[in-house]
Amino acid sequence: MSAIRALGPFPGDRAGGEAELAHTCLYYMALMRELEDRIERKLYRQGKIVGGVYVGRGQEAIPVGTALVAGEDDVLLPAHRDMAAFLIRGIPARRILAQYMGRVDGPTHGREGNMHMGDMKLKLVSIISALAATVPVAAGCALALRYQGKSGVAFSYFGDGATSRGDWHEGVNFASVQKLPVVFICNNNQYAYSTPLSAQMACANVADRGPAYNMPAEIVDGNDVFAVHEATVRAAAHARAGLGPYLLECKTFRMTGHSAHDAAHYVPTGMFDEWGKLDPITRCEARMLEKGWASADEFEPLRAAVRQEVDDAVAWAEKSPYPDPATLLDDVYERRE
Amino acid sequence: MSAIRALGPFPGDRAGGEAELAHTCLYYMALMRELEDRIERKLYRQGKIVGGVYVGRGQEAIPVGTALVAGEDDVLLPAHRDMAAFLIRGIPARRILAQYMGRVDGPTHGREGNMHMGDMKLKLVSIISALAATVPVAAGCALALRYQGKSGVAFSYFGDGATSRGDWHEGVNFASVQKLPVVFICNNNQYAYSTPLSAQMACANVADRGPAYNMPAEIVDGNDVFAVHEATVRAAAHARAGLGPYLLECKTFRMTGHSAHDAAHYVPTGMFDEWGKLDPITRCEARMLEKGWASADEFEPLRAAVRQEVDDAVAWAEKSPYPDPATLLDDVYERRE
Amino acid sequence: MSTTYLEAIRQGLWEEMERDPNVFLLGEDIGVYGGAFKVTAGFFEHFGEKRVVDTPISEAAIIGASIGAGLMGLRPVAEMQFADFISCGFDQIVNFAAKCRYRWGASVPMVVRAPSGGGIHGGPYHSQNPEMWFVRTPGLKVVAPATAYDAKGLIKSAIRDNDPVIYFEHKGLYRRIKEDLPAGDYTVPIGQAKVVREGRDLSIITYGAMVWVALDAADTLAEEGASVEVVDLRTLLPLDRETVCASVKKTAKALLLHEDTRTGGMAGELAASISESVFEYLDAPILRVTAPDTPVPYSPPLEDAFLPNAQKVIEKARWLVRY
Amino acid sequence: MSTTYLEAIRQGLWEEMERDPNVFLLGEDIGVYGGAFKVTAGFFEHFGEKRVVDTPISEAAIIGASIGAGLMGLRPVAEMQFADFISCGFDQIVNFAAKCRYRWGASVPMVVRAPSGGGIHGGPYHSQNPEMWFVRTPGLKVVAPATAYDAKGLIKSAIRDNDPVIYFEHKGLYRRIKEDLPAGDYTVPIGQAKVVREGRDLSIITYGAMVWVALDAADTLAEEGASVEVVDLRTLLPLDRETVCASVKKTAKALLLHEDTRTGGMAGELAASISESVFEYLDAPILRVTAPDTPVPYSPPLEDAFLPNAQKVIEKARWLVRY
Ligand SMILES: Cc1ncc(C[n+]2csc(CCOP(=O)(O)OP(=O)(O)O)c2C)c(N)n1
Ligand SMILES: Cc1ncc(C[n+]2csc(CCOP(=O)(O)OP(=O)(O)O)c2C)c(N)n1
Ligand SMILES: [Mg+2]
Ligand SMILES: [Mg+2]
Repeated sequence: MSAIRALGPFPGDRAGGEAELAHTCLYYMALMRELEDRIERKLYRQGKIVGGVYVGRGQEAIPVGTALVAGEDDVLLPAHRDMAAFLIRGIPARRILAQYMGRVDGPTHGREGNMHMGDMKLKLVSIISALAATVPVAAGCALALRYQGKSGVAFSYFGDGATSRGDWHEGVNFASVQKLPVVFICNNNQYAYSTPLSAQMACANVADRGPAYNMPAEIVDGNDVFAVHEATVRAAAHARAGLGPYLLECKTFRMTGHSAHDAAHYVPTGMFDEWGKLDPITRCEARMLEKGWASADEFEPLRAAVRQEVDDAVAWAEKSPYPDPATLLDDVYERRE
Repeated sequence: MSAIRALGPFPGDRAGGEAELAHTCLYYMALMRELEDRIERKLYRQGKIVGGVYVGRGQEAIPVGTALVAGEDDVLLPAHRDMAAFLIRGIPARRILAQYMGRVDGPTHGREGNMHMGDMKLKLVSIISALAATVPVAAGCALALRYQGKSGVAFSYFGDGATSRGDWHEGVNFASVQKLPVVFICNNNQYAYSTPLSAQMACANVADRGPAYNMPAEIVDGNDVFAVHEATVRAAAHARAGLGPYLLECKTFRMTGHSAHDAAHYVPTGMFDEWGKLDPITRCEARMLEKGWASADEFEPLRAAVRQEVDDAVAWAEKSPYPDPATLLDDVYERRE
Repeated sequence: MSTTYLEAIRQGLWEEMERDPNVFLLGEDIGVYGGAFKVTAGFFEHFGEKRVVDTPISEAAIIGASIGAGLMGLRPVAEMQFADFISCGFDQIVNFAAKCRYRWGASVPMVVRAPSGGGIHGGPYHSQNPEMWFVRTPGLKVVAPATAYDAKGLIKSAIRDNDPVIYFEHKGLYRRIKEDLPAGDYTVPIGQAKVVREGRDLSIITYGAMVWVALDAADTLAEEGASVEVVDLRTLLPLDRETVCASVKKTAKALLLHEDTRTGGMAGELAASISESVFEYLDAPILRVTAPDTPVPYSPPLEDAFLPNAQKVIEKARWLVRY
Repeated sequence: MSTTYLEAIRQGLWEEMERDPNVFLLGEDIGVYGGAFKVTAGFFEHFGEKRVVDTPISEAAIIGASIGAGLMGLRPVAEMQFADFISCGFDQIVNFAAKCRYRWGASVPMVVRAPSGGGIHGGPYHSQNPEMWFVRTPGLKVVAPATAYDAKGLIKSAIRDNDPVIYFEHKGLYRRIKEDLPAGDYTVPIGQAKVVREGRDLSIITYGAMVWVALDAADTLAEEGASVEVVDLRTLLPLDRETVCASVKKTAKALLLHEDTRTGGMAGELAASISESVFEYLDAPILRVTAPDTPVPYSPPLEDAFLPNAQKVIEKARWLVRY
């Protein structure tokens, strides 16, 4: 097997054995890690990233384990620490980097920054900054899928903090009343910016909110990509069967500050160490060895290949020009001939 | 004991035996019924009410059983079928009628209509139309009470339908995270305008939403004023003790259309009959007889006195002039000398 | 057969639903009940629950779900029970729907119907004209028909448009105005104002229910010998500055009229457009007749004083004509 | 000792909290963390959790709770992490807070701090200037200081005001501008514009960060012999029409400048006020320099093209001066 397991936009539609899946998971987690490390620790510090930077370090298993389940009929609405969802869905690293650098070859041609990107051809809906705003939108996508007689499911991503927003409640309630095919995917990384869970919600788990919507809600080890993948398969099957939405609460930890300029002094010392031991990439590799899906000498070449991929992508993105200011006024409305 | 049990604004601060309480409950339920009947069935049809009319027929036990618990430090935020809360808090029927007729002697001097009235001297916050908007406001009132070192509680009223709104979720969540002294009072009358519960929420009870906020949630027979009162005492004590908010779901039924112009054709026949048998006033009287708190011959004089009170109030309100258009521009901002 | 404004909207919706299976409706009490104003009465029975979706009381979800459905290629038409409640789903409109195309090239065909306007003793929360929240938001289209003809033609155009459209329908016009409508399918283009009465001495620029007030005033003024032109904007965004400026160029005087409150109202945008483009042609100050800067009061004498009417228009118009 | 704009806000908040125990702060990450922009750094330590309340991510609850606390006699100051998210608590502001006094005589003293404005490469959701949503809503007060002096004086006035105040603080000014502030307590009255540079040939009316752009432009124009007056509105609602009109009366020419997008922007209201009140004094069209009608783009060349700057002002000003 080659070290690179990129699958193109709709991996969920393909079959593949356990070992193959594991390699694919590992590849995307490693790519997300490398890409975000490069952005946050290198390009940002070099002043090459134009705006803010938010990464999903330590949380890679969540976008990878979920997005790999999604097929062509499914719609993804990722949040701001779900970089792998964009990669898996088919936006290449080089174009993502161009976006971060404000270049014309970013998916939004410089109009938007960082992970604010989407492409309806890939059934990938762009995040907006207002947290949880995509939750009712996901319900609408799911409604459309059912309306169109498709078996697709909407994957709606958000963090623990976003569940405090009114839009979250309205969207989840609407989906549950209408029994819409939505998989709600919460990355519970225990912080929202500097705000710990206990100042965000009075219940212990986001999953404790399931009963309010008569919706199955499952707590998942968010640092175990296989657990996330399995739970997502289960959740998507439920939704696809017309049984209504399903909530996955993936427990994890944000192994960085909120953004590149936040040193996270408010996080009790020790938490980073403790969660560092649960790193999803290391755990994935360990499982692969244990199951005999890979041999130890395969990992370094993979890492090298991923580094190379990101090196190339950076070089490509840096060559991309800035957008022409003459395009400033385009596309506020549909162009009419 | 006199037939009329009006208590002035802060009944919750006073002691009083069971029998006295029962008489008070009965009086306010009868007064609310008579007043709203007059408004909806007479004055509205006579064209004397300027705008829309929404009544709480059949639901009287809820505002009565709750508001009688509230003392001077407590703040009430009634919803649109809680007429008795205004009466109990000290706004007389005649001024309420003046409000419905758009007269200058209404509490808002003609600026507002129907049950849109409040008075911070009475710790009574005006509803706004946007459903559930008062829920976060109630949390803010409760925060202020704690801030000021008072033992008061905020009584936050809403219907089943209002719980679908984002503001409801945000307000309840904020109150629960902050452990604020709020009693949330839901009149679950099973419809929101024409929308039955099943199209409003996927869970069976509003109380099923309690765990989402780690908040005790109790289902109460909303047509039994004594049950409502007892539960409110319990809930208020919980909140006052600093244990956080408490949800009372008072099951009841709206014995009218949504508003005076709605014939409620969408309600299955039989429901009105079925719930008519559970009329809170009849049940209160029956209990009073059973407990020996009243004799059968006391009720007709009470009803007559209430009718007289409303007759007088109507006459008074009809004499009240319309507001002077010259006042149109006043009070958008504080007047500065 | 004369058709009311309300019936015109109904017809437009019905015909579009017949024409295009992707068109569907969602909102509170629009299905079984037929809508608070009965605009969708009979739709549920005819088109079924798939295409007429009763929602919970969740304006943000109604609008958010419309965005999602629009992104997926459907053509949702969302009803706000009253325009006043659009503020409850505000972020979804101004930050999500309005910006999708510019930000990431995604089309969001959707219509939000917003029954607006006063004169029905609805008080502060059932009478507002909140169009300016949207007119100041690039990426949205905003229409406000005054006639049954335009109501039908614009709802059709709004549904066929590939950008999000806020459709303000004036509650006070629902059953008050009627006209004969053409038999077949027709549309009214978004973005085109209309000179609804020609004149030489003064242009009244207005929209929505105030068009009728302007026409009334023009009748009276005509008896006095003043020839008043009335421009009905019909679309507020994108604004047809050409038609407005052409009219002012011709008459040299402009009176701006709206039911919305004054400060930050549509009249400001019109005054700016006029004074930057056709200043040289102006023979008089640009005047405004609008509601004053207060919430909409409930009691009839207060609301009457609040609302613009023909008398208030006539007074300012006379002054302008004589100027 | 020179004080930055950010530090001036901080000082104003701090002094008001020392002065009045009813003043308290609430918002996301304002306590332990000290706020996204560190405006409230150190407050939690000094004033404690009672008076510096970290909230869940719930803008409607933050604003709603502020209303409740204000009704009860406290003086809440709510922070929006970015002005852009104020749309998430919109209904509470425009329908609840704004209308309490008029509707039922209740005072709602509260301040919503809204860090706004572009030029920081924040993209569409961290750069907006949403003041017009509020300027069109009677019952609100809206301020937008341009200087450190006004930032401090206006936050104090806003806190002491008995009506709800939306306080727009421009992120681009936070650390960019400084000045020496007077030692003692002072306030800047809400509702008063200020002529920040006197001139004879042209009035530039503006506010917020654009005041600095106008002053820059005026410097260059002075070298060319044109005498430009700059009016800083400071308060957008209630609008100080007197100062604006007096300036235009004097110079006979008006250039309206704002960072917000054009259509439905503040310039419209100003143009209407000027052309209805001092039309006879005008010697030239009223021109606008504003951002164009698009979302705020992210990439530097696009954002630079989007934002008004001295060059754009100078070009229009030259034309007006020569007119
Ligand atoms: C409505 C809204 N309020 C505030 C913010 C600012 N903000 C951006 S991310 C964030 C924290 C989000 O926490 P969570 O949902 O747990 O996601 P995480 O960042 O932890 O993955 C905040 C407060 C925002 N984007 N939207
Ligand atoms: C945000 C909002 N949307 C819609 C409405 C219109 N409306 C008024 S009352 C009502 C039904 C309310 O139902 P519920 O909360 O159950 O209270 P009930 O009338 O049954 O007592 C609706 C939809 C509103 N007032 N506010
Ligand atoms: Mg989080
Ligand atoms: Mg109900």
